[in-house]
Amino acid sequence: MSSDNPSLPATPLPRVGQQTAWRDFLSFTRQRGGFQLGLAIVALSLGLAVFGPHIGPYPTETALPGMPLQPPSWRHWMGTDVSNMDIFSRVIAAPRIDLTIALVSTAIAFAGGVALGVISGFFGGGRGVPKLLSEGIMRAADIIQAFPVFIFALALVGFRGPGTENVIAALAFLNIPYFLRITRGAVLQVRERPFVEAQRCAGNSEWRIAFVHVMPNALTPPLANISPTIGFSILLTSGLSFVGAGVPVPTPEWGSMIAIGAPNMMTGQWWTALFPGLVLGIVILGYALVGDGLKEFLDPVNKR
Amino acid sequence: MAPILELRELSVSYETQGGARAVLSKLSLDVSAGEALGIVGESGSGKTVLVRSILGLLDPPFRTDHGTVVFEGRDLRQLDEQSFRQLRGGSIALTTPEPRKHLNPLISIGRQIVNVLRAHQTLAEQAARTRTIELLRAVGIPDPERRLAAYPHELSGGMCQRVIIAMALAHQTKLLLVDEPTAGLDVTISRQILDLMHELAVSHGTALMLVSRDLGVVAHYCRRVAVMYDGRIVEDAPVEAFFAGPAHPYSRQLLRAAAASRGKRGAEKRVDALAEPARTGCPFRPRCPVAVAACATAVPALQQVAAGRRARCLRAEALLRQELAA
Amino acid sequence: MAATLLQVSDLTKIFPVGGGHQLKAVSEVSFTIRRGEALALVGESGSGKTTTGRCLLRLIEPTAGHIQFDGVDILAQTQRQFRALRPRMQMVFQEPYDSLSPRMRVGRIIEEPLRMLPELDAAERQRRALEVLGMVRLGRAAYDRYPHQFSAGQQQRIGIARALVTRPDLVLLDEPTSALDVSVRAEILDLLSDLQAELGLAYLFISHDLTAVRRVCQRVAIMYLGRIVETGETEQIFEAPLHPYSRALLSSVLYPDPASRLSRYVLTGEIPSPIDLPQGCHLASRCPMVEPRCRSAYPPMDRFGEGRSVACYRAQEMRALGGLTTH
Amino acid sequence: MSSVRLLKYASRRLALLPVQLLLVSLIVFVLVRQMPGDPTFLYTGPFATTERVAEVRKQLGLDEPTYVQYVRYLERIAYGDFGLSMRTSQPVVADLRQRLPATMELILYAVVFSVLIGVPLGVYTAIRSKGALNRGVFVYGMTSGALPDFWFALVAIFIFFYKLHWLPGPIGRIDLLISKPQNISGLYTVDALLTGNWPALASASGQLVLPVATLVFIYMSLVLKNTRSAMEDMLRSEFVTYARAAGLPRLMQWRYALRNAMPPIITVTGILTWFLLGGAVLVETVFAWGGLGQYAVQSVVNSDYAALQAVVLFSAVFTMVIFLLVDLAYFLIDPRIK
Repeated sequence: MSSDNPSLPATPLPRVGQQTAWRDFLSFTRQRGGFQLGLAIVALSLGLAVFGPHIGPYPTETALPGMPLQPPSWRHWMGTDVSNMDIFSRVIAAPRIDLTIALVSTAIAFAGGVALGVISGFFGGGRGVPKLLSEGIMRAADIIQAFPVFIFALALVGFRGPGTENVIAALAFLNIPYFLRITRGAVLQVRERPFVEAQRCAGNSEWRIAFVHVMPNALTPPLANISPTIGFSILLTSGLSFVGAGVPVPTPEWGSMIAIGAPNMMTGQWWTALFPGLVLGIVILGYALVGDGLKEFLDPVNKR
Repeated sequence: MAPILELRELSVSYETQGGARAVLSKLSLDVSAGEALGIVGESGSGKTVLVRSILGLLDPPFRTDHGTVVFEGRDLRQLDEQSFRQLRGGSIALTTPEPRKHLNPLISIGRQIVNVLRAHQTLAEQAARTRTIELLRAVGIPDPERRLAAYPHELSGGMCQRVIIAMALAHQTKLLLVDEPTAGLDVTISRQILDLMHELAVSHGTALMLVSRDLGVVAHYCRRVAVMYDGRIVEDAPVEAFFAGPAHPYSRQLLRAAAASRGKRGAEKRVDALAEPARTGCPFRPRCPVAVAACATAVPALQQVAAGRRARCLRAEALLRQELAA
Repeated sequence: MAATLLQVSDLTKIFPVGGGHQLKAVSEVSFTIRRGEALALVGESGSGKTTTGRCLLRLIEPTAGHIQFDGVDILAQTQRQFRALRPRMQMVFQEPYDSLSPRMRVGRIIEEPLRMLPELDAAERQRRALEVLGMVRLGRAAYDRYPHQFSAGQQQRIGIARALVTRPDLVLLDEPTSALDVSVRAEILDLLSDLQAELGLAYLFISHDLTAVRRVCQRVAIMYLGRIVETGETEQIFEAPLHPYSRALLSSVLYPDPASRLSRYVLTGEIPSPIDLPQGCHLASRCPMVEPRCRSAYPPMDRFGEGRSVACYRAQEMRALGGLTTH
Repeated sequence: MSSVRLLKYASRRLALLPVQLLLVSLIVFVLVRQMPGDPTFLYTGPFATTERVAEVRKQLGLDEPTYVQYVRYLERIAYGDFGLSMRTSQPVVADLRQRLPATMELILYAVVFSVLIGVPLGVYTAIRSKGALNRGVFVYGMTSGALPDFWFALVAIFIFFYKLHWLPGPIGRIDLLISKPQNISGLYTVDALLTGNWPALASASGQLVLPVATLVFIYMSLVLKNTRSAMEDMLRSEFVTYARAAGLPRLMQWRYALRNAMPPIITVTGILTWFLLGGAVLVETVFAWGGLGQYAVQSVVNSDYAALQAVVLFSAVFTMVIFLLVDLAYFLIDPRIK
């Protein structure tokens, strides 16, 4: 075993139960500033999704009296937009819709992608109906991924009409092949490991082996990709809303706020689009950081 | 004969998050010119790290903390990168286990050998090609002219090992480090490879340092054997004397384990063969059937126990006497 | 003489490899295992020994042939019917860690095969699991732990415990020590020998490690490119093999004793590709004893004394070469 | 010898293309049928008589079974008939032909610069795994992936156009006062260069800077990160370690590693192009670029279904061609592929 690479003496350290896993996680987190930052951002974004629309100083969907396009001040921390709506209140209210879309669509994509990934990975190379199923799933995924993501999302929403449900459906649909591939890749590796054959010797049926024995061991990669996918979905939602194909105005949503502010950027009212985009970027960064951290934490190679 | 390689108190550690862990502990060893030395050890004994540290190939998290590696009078650890590079693949060469993984998969084997030749001497392309064909023929690859264009995936494991040997012996190699020569090869093929390696080494006057977990290989292809346990040499003896009766209890366990028949266990104390090395005292103590209280106090020194034999055990002489009596 | 437990006749497995080519991994392999007997299936890569083993447990469906287990033709059964026999035929795998479900506790891993015996209740399953843990010299404490908390040798013992929990008649040992270090390997081999004697188990021991085979098995079958070339009592074959391939293989073994010099018997070249093998003896291209008839038809298995068979036209002449050991 | 091998492989790979096209067209066909309500009303208006509706349905072929409609649809696209755009009242094909070069010019420059900067930077940071540049690249990699490209474009416009006046504003591909270069390839910079039309070249280049810089900044990290990790893997590989043990010079070790890192780098370049086709949609919108992306957006906003359908179909075909090229390049590099 030590033949190909100099390696450490294999010392199986005692690691019992959940408590140690939790302690491992804490000590891992303590050593990584980026991961901590990511967790903080994610927590904050989730908090705002729940409370954001209620804690802002001004209403989020109605114009205030007075001059529009006020620059940032003590009264309006991020200024006001062309309809004289308070940008700060709207920016912190936006996670409600953006995160709902991202979380729901990612959850659907995860469930669908993992299930299909297990089937296509485990039964690929077999025979009969399961093999056909597996092949069919893969071909379908190939074809869906032949379309550039944003264009396909745009088209889905374009044909079905704008609206939150349609954005969720589009994102879920687009992300299924992604989780499918990740899961399938992991399943293809796990299925070659001898414990699968051992389960056959133990009299398990193929479906039971696939979902009871193989799937739990193939979940790490798709789990680690949940967080970045949420970030990516937020990005896509804002992009769709930016061109008017996503969340309709005046619902506070980062992409549509940037769209509202876009013309003002060329005439010098920089705060209109800058702040929503900056917050959007920070939130996505947070989800990416959490994803990277989890990937590293869950990767057995990095353990010790 | 004067040694060409002298390791003195070589210490290598592995950096982990929980602090450094010793992989080699003050390891001292000589290899004489033209001799065949076998290094035996199990996983984690540090034998592969030993090979890599001689060639200066250890990257972080491995770190050489201490000691000297003197080759032909020069301390390799003080050598600049350029001179060391000339030495690698020149005077000191390496053969690896799982040869196919160690060849560049996207370049033809002819080109790879030519690259090695030209890294060490100024050689025109045509001359390098001619020399490559000679080398391939010398290592018994049939139809070498045609094989120049072959890629590693088109060759069997045995053929890839021959290519590696051809590269290793392309120059005036003084010392050939052979890492696990039989890993990943079938029985009949590995025997062919060992014969070839042995033959070439003898005809070139090359010293062999053969690292293996297989005691059979060492018994048949080496003159001297050094046993490693937990980063240390625990026994160093001529092959005949060693296999007739080892002086260290670990060597005795290894030998008994490798035998084709079970043998009698005798009245020996039952011990846990899987126990971890001890952190204080003699590291082998938890697995040792003949340990005494004194073994817990300090790591025993590697002492002369008979002519040309050293062992790191307080009870070595007692063991040897018993063995000789039996 | 004990009763026949397993009888394999003319077992053949062909894999299509595309382009109309065939890989005949196993061709017309026949052998028997008696109750309580350990038979070794020995060969180099491509010999078909692993495929043969997989076919016996129907992890791979053979192309042709018959397998009788305790009088039952198992190939005539559906996979569902065969499940009733599975508890009596179990398997130990090569990679100790990888053959255990990493996210299950040892107790659950060992009890998993007992799902096939629905008459056992939870308490009885646990009792059985603890019993086999004891047999493989792991304590009760192992029951609640995870596989990664054990060393490779201990993991392999867990694998053995799992194979024994259904109280099988036959255990297939697939290179059980190849991934282990020398001293651990000896532990496992000795444990396997002890268990065989205690429980009256029959083993099919698949291995390329010839010293391990010699240490454990009473009989040996040597395979080359999908065919059994020689079978017989272990010591007989190791002392004086009669097939040129067996002789070359066994004379390549390096015993850990510098004084043991075997008379070398060297074949030319390397093992050819197992795809589209020509008719005739598979060794013909490498054999120093080759004759024209070797290339036209595969030699039949001829009997040479009690339990000894060799598939070589010139086995008689091989006998004249005498034993392998020279002093 | 090797060209025969390539031809064989290429023809086998090309044979897949029709099947893929068929499936893609099927998806688009299904997509179009996602439209809420009856498309007939788009043509008749909401207050048409029942007879009128039936007549239009018949004209549109909507009274026939679905599979017949699909076959009709295939026939039409086989003849390049994508219908009329309701917004421009032109045949969709003519619209596409007009707008395609704009998008291609944008993507071409973005790919070229991403590779020219990303690959060397990735290789360098893999070899030198410490230092300020490495930390900078790490931070860049994290942030660039998180920022929305359309927002980045707006901020860039604010800084370089509004504040600094260094670069022209978002008014399309060329200054309104400068005449377009003679149409040869459709790429303004190339055509201007070929015809020696220097004012057009200067203006077209200037207009390109911000959109291309935006795309490169946002999407180059894909190339950079993948190059670095592929290169790191290869530098750690057994064969590079062995090359070191055999005394090959550093440069040669790096060449061994880079050559083996090429397949993933080529793949990621393909993925980058695929991504850029999507990314260009938003950036084009910001810069009023007048390319395919902006056309797609306008089609969505104006419910111009014929146009939208054609863009989607084209983008998929474009992707398939890109990945076909990636496969061929892969094949040329790796002798192990049969």
